[in-house]
Amino acid sequence: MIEYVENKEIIARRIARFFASGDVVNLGIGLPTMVGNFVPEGVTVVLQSENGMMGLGPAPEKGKEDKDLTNAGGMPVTVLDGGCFFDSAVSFGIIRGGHVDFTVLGVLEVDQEGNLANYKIPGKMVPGMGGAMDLVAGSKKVIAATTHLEKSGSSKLKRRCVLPLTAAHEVDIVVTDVGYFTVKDGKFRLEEYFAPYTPEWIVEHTGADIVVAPGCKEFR
Amino acid sequence: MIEYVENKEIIARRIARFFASGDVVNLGIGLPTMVGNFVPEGVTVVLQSENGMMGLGPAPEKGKEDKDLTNAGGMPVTVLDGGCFFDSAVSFGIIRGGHVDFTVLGVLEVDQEGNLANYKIPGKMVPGMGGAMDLVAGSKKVIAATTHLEKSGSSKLKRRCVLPLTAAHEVDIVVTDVGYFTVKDGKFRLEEYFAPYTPEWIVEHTGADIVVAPGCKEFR
Amino acid sequence: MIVKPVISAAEAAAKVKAGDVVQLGGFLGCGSPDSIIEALVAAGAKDLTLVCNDTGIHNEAKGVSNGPAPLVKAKAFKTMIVSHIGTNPETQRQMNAGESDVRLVPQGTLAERIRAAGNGLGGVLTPTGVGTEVEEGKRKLTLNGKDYLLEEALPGDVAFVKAKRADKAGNLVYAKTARNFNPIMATACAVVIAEVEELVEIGAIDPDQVHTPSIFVDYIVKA
Amino acid sequence: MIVKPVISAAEAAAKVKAGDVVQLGGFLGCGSPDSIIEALVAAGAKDLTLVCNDTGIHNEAKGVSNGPAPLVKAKAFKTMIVSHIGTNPETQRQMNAGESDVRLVPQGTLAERIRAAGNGLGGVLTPTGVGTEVEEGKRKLTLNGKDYLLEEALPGDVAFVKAKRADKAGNLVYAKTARNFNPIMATACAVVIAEVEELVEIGAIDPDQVHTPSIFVDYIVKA
Repeated sequence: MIEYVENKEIIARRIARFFASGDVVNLGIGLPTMVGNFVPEGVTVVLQSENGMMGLGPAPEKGKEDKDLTNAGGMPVTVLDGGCFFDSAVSFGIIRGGHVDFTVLGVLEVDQEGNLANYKIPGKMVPGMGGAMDLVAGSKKVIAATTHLEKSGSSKLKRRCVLPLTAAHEVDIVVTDVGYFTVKDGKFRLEEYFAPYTPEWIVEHTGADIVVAPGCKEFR
Repeated sequence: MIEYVENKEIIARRIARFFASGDVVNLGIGLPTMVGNFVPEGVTVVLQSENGMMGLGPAPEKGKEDKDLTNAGGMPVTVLDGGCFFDSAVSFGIIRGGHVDFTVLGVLEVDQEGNLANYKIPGKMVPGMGGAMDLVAGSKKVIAATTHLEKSGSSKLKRRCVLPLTAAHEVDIVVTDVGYFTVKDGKFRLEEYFAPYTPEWIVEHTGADIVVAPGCKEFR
Repeated sequence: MIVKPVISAAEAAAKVKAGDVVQLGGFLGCGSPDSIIEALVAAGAKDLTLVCNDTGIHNEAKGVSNGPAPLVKAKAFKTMIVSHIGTNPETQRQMNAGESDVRLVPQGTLAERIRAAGNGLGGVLTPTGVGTEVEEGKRKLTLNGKDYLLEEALPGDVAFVKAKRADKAGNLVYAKTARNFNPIMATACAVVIAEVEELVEIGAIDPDQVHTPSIFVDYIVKA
Repeated sequence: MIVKPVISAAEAAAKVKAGDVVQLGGFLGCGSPDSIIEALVAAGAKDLTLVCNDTGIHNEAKGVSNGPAPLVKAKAFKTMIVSHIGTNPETQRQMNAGESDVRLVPQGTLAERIRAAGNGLGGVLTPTGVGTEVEEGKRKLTLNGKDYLLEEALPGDVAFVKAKRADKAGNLVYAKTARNFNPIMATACAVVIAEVEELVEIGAIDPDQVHTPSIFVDYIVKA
């Protein structure tokens, strides 16, 4: 009997392993931002922030904040040597033009068709899409990052999103705290599982059509 | 008996008088470029060059040419204090976006509907439109600058252009070496005449519908 | 070069008429023309349409109210055309209560619509929003087998932008991520007013390093 | 930051395959990647499609042949998509003789089509060319009573651009009017090669003053 315990760190750790040196990556607010902390040594990615910068560095020391230098969440950041700044049209030109290799976003719902919903719960919460629709439509690879189960125990991975979509058929990869999935032929495909969860447990706890990839293995 | 003698300087001199301080002006290659020499003292116009600059200055002294600083004709120029450089998309954003007050262009034919032809004589000469189509479509006021008569003695002002158009219905003002005309209600309207020519002579030597404006006077 | 008038924030605010479409630079308060926003609140601006990335951060507990948030609080906007309101619960309240009309636009589409207005384009074809609610009421075109939405130009009456530095002719240079929507809004509005931190002599800015050419700027406000 | 490979002009020329769409920065020779153009001539490049503002200045009497003119002379192009050929009689000759296919595009439309390709837009709506031969074969749309042509994105296989300065990561800064089409072409092609006059260390370029972000640049050629 495996008990589900939320674990955001494993999600961030696994996602960070997709990147190769030179990849341009946009990390969404919240859980996706954590991914930056787990990029393996020797791998140099370039972080893009849609408010208008390339070469996003770590948060500044307290007292060293620059009012003119924030990330897309409005939080103080720094810029690495070789980074640069640009306006919003250029920023989304970079995004929409396919120059971002990976975008990592949070999820309200994601479904087996690669549809993503993460900007609106009608009548309840309407933060707006911000840059998410462009990021999902434009990036080469879209990674949805989410805990596997709701507090209620129901699966965040759905047969069909019921919330308004952020984009249709654009999600390539879903990483939860139980495993890493690709979206293929209208199904989730389990590529790796994270101990203590097993493929059997994952299939049972996913509210969508799911197959276990032939080479599916444990992630270490 | 008035004899027609080509006089490009009077065209440039008259056109320069349309400008007020602060106007942004684009001058085409050739005759229009001469206009820059006649801007009245006390009037400060900003010259835009569609290859990517604002604040075009005079040609450099011999030996002071900069290979990275040319006008839209590829000739060495200088930049005035307060000028700036930009790329071709920005340059034509400025032009198409209506931020240029006056564009002054040369003419193969111009007609009483405000149509302009100046980029192509099929089968004979096809230089291409360069920036002319955008300049004519986008500038607030379009001034066509031309000698009044061809070498053959026929009028450059036509009832209807027969050459391929650079733009339809965009010309506001035509200045020739005999007078200054507006284009209104499908007719040329003589606003000023240049001695020794008289309104009668001009009407007689214009191959298009033309009226003499009520307040028409001699330009001095 | 022509020297541009330097006016007060209050004079800048007075350029706005009821019903105007006002484009406000800034991204969650970074690069917002704060002095002018304050003056607009003081002037009791009403019935405006806001075009901005967001409606600022409004957090009463923390005492934070940045970007357009003070104007939202003062109910200056009848309509808000923005990409994100998640950091301003007052905007959400006004929207849910039917007190204001909030129109959400994807951020990149917002940028292109503003740029199109400033650049004399009728609109652009973007893949963003295909298959979502953003499609509603829009023309969809297929080019080379790919679907695009036709997004129309979004011009404004007055742009308030914030720059680090201006020369007296109005050439602007922005700082870091405070650039964001400012340069594109400066192209898209009938009247453009730049709030700047530093005002330098004409000739003091390298002409290769100007972000907004002076011809776009009508007035300068010294922050 | 990742350091970009510095290659020779000959190696840059070798990145082009027969049939490629090649975008060449420069405006009547100002801001052209001349070393690479020379290497392309030496490599005997053939059957290319050229995208450029013009085909350079070619004047045998004066011994001038700049921009793409040496490549035109060498008959490297099957197709030329340009705004102006008036300064190159050899282009006119090839066109009239049916030896090459010259497609004239208004300069601002050319800029927007290239930008659209680099920015993930399907195309733009421009008023330029309405009522002229440029309309032929294009969709015309009416928005708010004004006619526009739908001009489609124009991507390329290889862009050769010329910058004043690069850092080793590939951030580019252009000089004066040598900027022209270079920054937009750098966004629009699968492979982007920058010929630069100066190569500096990463960190030596002010991040507010980068004209082309490094991510667009694949290779650097030191002129």
